[in-house]
Amino acid sequence: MLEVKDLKKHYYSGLFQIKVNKAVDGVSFRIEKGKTLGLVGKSGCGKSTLGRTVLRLLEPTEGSIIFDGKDISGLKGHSLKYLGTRMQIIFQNPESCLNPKMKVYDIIAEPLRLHRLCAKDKELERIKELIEIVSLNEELLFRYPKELSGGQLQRVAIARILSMKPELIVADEPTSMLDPLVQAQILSLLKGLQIKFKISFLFISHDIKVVEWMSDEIAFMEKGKIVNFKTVSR
Amino acid sequence: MSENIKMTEKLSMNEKKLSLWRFGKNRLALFGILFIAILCFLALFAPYISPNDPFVQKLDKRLLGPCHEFPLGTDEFGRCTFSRVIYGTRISLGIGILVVAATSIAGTSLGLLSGYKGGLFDEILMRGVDVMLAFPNIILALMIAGLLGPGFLSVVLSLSLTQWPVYARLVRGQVLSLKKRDFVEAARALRPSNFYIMRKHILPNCMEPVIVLGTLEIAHVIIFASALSFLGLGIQPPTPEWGSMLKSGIPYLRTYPHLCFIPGLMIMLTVFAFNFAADGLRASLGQYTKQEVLDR
Amino acid sequence: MRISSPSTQLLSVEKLNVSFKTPKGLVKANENISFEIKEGEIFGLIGETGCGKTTLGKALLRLLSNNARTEGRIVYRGKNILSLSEKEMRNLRGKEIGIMLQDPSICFNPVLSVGSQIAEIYRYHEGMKKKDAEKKASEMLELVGIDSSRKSEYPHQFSGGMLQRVMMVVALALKPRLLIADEPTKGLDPDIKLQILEIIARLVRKENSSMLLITHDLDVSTKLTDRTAVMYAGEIVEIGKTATVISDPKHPYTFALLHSLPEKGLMNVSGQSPSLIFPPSGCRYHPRCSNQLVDCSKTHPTLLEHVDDHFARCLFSEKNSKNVKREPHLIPDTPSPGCAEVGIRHC
Amino acid sequence: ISGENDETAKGDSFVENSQDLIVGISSDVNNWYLDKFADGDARFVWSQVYETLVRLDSNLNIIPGLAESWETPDNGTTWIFHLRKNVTFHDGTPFNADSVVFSYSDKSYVRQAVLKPIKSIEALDNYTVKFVLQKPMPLPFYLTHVAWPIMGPGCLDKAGNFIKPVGTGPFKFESQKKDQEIVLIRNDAYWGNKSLLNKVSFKIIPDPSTQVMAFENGELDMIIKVPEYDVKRLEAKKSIQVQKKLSTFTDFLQFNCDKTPFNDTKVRQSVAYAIDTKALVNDILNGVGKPAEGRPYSPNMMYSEPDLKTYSQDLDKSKALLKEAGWEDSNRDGILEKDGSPLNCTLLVSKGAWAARHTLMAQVAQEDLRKIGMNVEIQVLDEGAISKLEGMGNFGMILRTGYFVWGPYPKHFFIHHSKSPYSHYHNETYDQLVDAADSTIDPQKQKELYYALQNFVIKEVPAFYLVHEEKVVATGPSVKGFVITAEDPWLDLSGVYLERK
Amino acid sequence: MWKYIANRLVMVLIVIAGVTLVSFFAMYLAPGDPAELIALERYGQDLDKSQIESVREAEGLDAPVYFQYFIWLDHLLHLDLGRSIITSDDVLEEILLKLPATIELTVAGLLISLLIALPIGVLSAFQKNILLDNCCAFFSLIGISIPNFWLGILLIWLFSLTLHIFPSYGYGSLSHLALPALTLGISMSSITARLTRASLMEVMEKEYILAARARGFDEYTVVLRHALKNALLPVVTFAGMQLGYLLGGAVIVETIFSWPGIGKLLVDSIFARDFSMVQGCVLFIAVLFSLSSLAVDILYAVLDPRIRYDMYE
Ligand SMILES: Nc1ncnc2c1ncn2[C@@H]1O[C@H](COP(=O)(O)OP(=O)(O)OP(=O)(O)O)[C@@H](O)[C@H]1O
Ligand SMILES: Nc1ncnc2c1ncn2[C@@H]1O[C@H](COP(=O)(O)OP(=O)(O)OP(=O)(O)O)[C@@H](O)[C@H]1O
Ligand SMILES: [Mg+2]
Ligand SMILES: [Mg+2]
Repeated sequence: MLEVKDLKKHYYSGLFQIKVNKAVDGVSFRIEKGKTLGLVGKSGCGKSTLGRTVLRLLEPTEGSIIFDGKDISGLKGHSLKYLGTRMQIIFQNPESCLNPKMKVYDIIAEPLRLHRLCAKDKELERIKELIEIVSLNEELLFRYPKELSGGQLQRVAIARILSMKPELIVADEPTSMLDPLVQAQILSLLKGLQIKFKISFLFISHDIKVVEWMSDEIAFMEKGKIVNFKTVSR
Repeated sequence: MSENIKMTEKLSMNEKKLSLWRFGKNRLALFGILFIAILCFLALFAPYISPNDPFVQKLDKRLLGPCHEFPLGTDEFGRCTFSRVIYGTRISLGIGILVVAATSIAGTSLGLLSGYKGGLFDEILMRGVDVMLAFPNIILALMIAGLLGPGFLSVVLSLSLTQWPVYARLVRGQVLSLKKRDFVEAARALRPSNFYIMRKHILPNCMEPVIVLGTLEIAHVIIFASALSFLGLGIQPPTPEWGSMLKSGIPYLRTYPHLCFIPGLMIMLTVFAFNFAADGLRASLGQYTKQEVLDR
Repeated sequence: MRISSPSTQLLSVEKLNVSFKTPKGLVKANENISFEIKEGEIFGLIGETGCGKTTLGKALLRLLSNNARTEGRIVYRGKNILSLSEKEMRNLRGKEIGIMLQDPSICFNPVLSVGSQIAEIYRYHEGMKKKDAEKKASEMLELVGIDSSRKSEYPHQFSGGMLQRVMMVVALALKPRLLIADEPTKGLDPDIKLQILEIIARLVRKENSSMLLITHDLDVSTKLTDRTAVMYAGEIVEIGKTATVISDPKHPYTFALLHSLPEKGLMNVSGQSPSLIFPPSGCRYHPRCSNQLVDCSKTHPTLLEHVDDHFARCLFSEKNSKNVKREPHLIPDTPSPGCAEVGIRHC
Repeated sequence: ISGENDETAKGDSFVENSQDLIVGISSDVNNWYLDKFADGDARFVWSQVYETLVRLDSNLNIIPGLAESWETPDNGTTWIFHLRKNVTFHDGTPFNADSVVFSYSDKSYVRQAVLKPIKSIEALDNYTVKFVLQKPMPLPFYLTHVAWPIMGPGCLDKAGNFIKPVGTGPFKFESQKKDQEIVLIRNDAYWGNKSLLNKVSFKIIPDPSTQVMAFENGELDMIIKVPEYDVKRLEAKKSIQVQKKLSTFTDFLQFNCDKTPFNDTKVRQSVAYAIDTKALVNDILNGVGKPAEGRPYSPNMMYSEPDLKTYSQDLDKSKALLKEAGWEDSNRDGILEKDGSPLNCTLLVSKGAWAARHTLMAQVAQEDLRKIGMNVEIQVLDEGAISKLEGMGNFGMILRTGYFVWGPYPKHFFIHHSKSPYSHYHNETYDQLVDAADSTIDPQKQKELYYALQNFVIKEVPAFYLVHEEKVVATGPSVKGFVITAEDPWLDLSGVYLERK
Repeated sequence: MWKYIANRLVMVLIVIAGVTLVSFFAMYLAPGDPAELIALERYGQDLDKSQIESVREAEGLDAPVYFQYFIWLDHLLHLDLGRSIITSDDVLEEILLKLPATIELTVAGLLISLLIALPIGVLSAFQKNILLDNCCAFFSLIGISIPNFWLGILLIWLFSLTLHIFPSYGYGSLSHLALPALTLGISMSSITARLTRASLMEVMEKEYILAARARGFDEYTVVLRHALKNALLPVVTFAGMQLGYLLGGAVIVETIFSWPGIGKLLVDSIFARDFSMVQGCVLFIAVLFSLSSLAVDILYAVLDPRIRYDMYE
């Protein structure tokens, strides 16, 4: 499904753009369809950067990203657009990952409208369907994100992504800001979705126990490089 | 039980309503809004409200005190001060709104682009902003108005040319911090056009400070414009403008101080109202420190 | 459980109510909180975000913001903290009760060097000379494993973990009888986390002080504390010896909390944290509870002793366990007309 | 106490009083040398330091100055001046014929701008100077002007650079703080009646109303230009003395006759009918001044025709004239149009304090002209800025006062002469009339020509004359012995002394 | 910190370069041909074309605009701001002549504003007396809203015309300074007071103030040692901006009170259409302002350890 070869991402900074921060420095791995690769490492070792580069939200400095048999590392402009529906990301901080000026309904409907995934008159139906999947209450649809709790927000974020039927989801510490009870809810939701929709996950966390529970294989990262792989036996 | 329902209602009060509620609790802000409304009314219906033609001179009725015919007396040409003050709202509000509209649109778009695009464009624009802001306060406007020659257009132009950087800088700062927020990243993951992200996700989130700033700026612009007129570089007599009315009242300061006091008072109250309104807006849009909101 | 003999009791909180006035309504952050801490004891307080743990910790030292309203009694060594004068309070703070606030990165004055902020305490409270105080500060820093040469640096030059340690030094500088540690390990990498906790525990035990450890990390609580209270929606829902609370939780929330960890099977509990402005009727936990009874949504359960020294606030356990002593914890927490006699404090 | 010039009588009583007079003026002296024109209030200061060959008394009669007498052997082409003896400059050097030659050398402004017809100046002996002109001219009148006085060669250093003002006047230059203050002290070696004052300080306060405030607060002893509005109030105060006198200046609206709409005589005439100069004086100027009604110069000057047919406001006539000229209100907006373009024009007004009344007068004129359908835009500018716009021909009207006026001699007509740099009117008949009038010295002939000129201006209206200026000087309670003169940029402080309480 | 200062210095240089650019090209906003303007001044009213052309050539006005700019810049670097078109005085000399008066006025204004603002700001932030606090807030809002030209006239009316305490115009003594400095000071103090108040209130809400209290310090120590320095930091930065406010305000105040400073020179030159003088004044003021904000930034860096150390490393 996804294969990453020798991926590098360097940040340049300073007045003359000469300081280099090798956030991701030559990383290779693969993820099969419907499987989860866990990614653990210390804070600042480059996990988030890797996740975003894989999605092409950041320009890779070097290396290739092969998604569904196609190298997407060099794609530009319009041809990138189709990736939009197929690969998605969930963020760590539920409070900042939703536009505070949009109502929940519009947040979920946004991808549908942007990619014309659904006829205008079927929109409401589809959204109801989606929030049912993530077990949210319908009455929340017309609230603003500020009026929702962390767990609910994360569910909204998931519902929004599900509307595109993605094949790969990068989950960047999706539960680290949540309480244990809510974390449990979200993790089981994600697991359920994976089984139901055959979604591949790149699951990032620094909590090894969570990653162990979620993943089929775990990659350990240190200073921009993957130092070890471990298969989880069940 | 009924109390419980009321409280639940309050809970379900969404952010917008809460803002309104906070605004409503701020009496000074309400006063501000009310006064602005009155000014707008005066400006719109000046011909119907004012008892006399603000231009017509009655040389035999110069420098009168308040009387039946002239509620606030007459000026050195026997023109009705009251009518002139009322017509003055048109000019002041007009300049304020025009300049703020122009600068906020231009400044916001530039700041938005600059903050979002980054790179060389951003660098150049921000240096440009720095340069504009390196001219203190009203000095650049003074120079431009002086070069263009006096008049309504040149006041509007000179203030517009000098006030836009304030917005550009504010908006750019907002955009830079918004850009780091995950929801923008999330929107980017949908791969829409940059324009879409700016319009849909970034712009709405930086509107609140822009609105507050715009309200404050109206106050500033009104002061600046009347200062220009006061110096003789802005609106020229006989057009009734508060700043120039104030100036032409100076020779009569000893004997008819109200010729200076009334237009000055109008400027102050107007600016006052806009400042209050901005304060109220800022508080109700939650841009205060926690404590200040709780204090209210 | 019997009320402990006065000699061993350091602090007791009786029917503490804290509420915040906000534009959205009254936030009832602490309701009817009653517990006690004995001398030399490490007492844990766990609960989810926003349930009122920090509020409780600050209330003990009267450090809440102006919009807070505190009622009840907090008895520290025979004195009711809530009725002390500001001056007496100052003598208590730092010297008798130390506190480590939740986020160390914002708890230091950014324009004063770390060393001077430690030395200041000695100079102020013990009247030390500047030199001595600074020497003492260096010693203390070394004690928590920070090179004393860094004492002239400023807070922003320290990492989060180091600041936690400095916080600790500051809180323990005057050897308080009681240390309130509010989430001393939040946001730290796992290995540093343990390190810090070990240092704290060591220092506390050395001085034979007591500690109130606020956390939402069950692991930490299990490892360190003698007794634990579990808070939910501003109330204590379970309180007892840590070992018994962990091994045999009497409240479904505690149970769910324990089993929500991945290694314990990631038990899925529906619903979300309740609002503190409009808490659910009856048992606060009932909307999320898997074994709720008809009464749960109507009757507000009291905190009752189920086993020795193990109290819980749950109708279900009440019904199911045989040897519940129908004897409420400390003082019955039926709504009382007011707390006038125990000193109401309006800030 | 009487104002007699009995010096011994006053000698003692003056000892207690510091004889330091403080006078308010509105602009600084920017140059002290003859290569530039002294403008604005600078001339009040010049008139204390420098003196002219010929002088005027307070009623504009010619009297001897530094020249004791003069003659013209050939009816105006050659002029011989006999100089006063025993006069010394402030630096101690004697005043003689050479200094006259020096003062009117061809480097001087006056030679370059006004006295172009001078062929030569020569010293016949130490105290006699001969001026030879290209054509007959009444030269003594010209030499009364304060702005081209006699300067000592000591003004210059050896390299020919100006160092300090050296004149023969009753006061010597002491110090100057730019835009703040000029201090003069008494010239003890003065040839005439020595001043009773020790020191005169001129404080520069540009804003006339500020001047009045300062005067009333006692910060000034004397203000030379009292704003018309304040005259009545000051007059009512017992302690303050206000003196008024019709001066030689007349305010006028000068038209740009090179451009529409004012290239049409009918339009100019209609302006003349539209403006009510009587109301101007009586209402706006509080009765200070005299309505000119188109009369080109003040009646106290030479050859003023008593029976001149002047204008008075007549809006119907005015409108009719405009209609004749083709201006009509076709779109009913109150402003007339011709060939699709509206009747707009600019009116330049000087910001300077020289004539603060102008901004007021301009607004009244504007309102009057609006009544006949002319849209006037007022631009208040500095003198320099006005002359620039004027040079570019970029204006409709200018409100100005007193150009080319010195003494009672009506040189003023030259302003509309084609050769004048300020002229925006070109008419051969007029030019010939002016030339003829200026090159005759026969009083009878002069009179005829000047009468003709006055009638011409009334008929053709190259400019519309509004108000004859009345000069108003106010002196504070301690100032005694001051007598106002009719000539404007001239301040006569002889006989003035202070009596402070 | 050195890096920070170097960084700021580079920025200021860039800004000053920009300022010269703006000052130079602003002149093109004026209607009319500059050569013609100069020629008019030089040769009087009746010009012919050849005179204009000769001026154009002599003044280098026939060269391309950017070339002219560089020549002008070269003159600038040699501290040559040119000569006034009207009086042909040396522009820089004229400005330096007026500088002391402006500095006197602005410094007095600044002092007055701080004298009024700091106590009000501190008082209203600490006094829990709602009425007093509201009064302070209200008056500082009035202060912000009052146009300084009106304030100046009110002061003249009150102190000069009615009470006869201070003179209404002029320069020289302390009593002359009183009204202009008051006008400038009062109108600025309100902003400073507001800022001080807001800043103190914000600081007093900070967790480290709570932490200091938790250490058992008395309120005096908490406020003086922990709050005040932090709270005054933004006030210091603001002092830089204040200078701009002062300079801008000085233009108007100097005009009202006939104060012989740069501001009045600027206004007078604008009316006289003395473009080179206007250009010089504006440029001078802007550069002065930039340099003083640089100084304030450096001061800030010295005061605030977050910048003093490593922030820009
Ligand atoms: N936009 C950026 N510009 C420059 N450097 C960056 C940027 N984003 C991240 N970095 C740097 O790249 C490195 C890796 O950061 P990254 O966010 O990927 O770490 P992480 O493993 O996700 O950490 P955490 O667990 O704290 O989220 C860090 O050193 C960080 O400082
Ligand atoms: N000053 C305050 N004003 C208003 N509400 C407050 C204030 N402080 C706390 N609260 C509210 O009181 C409740 C309890 O907050 P508290 O900080 O005690 O929670 P906590 O258990 O410490 O949470 P966390 O684990 O996130 O630290 C929260 O809902 C919070 O929003
Ligand atoms: Mg990360
Ligand atoms: Mg907390």
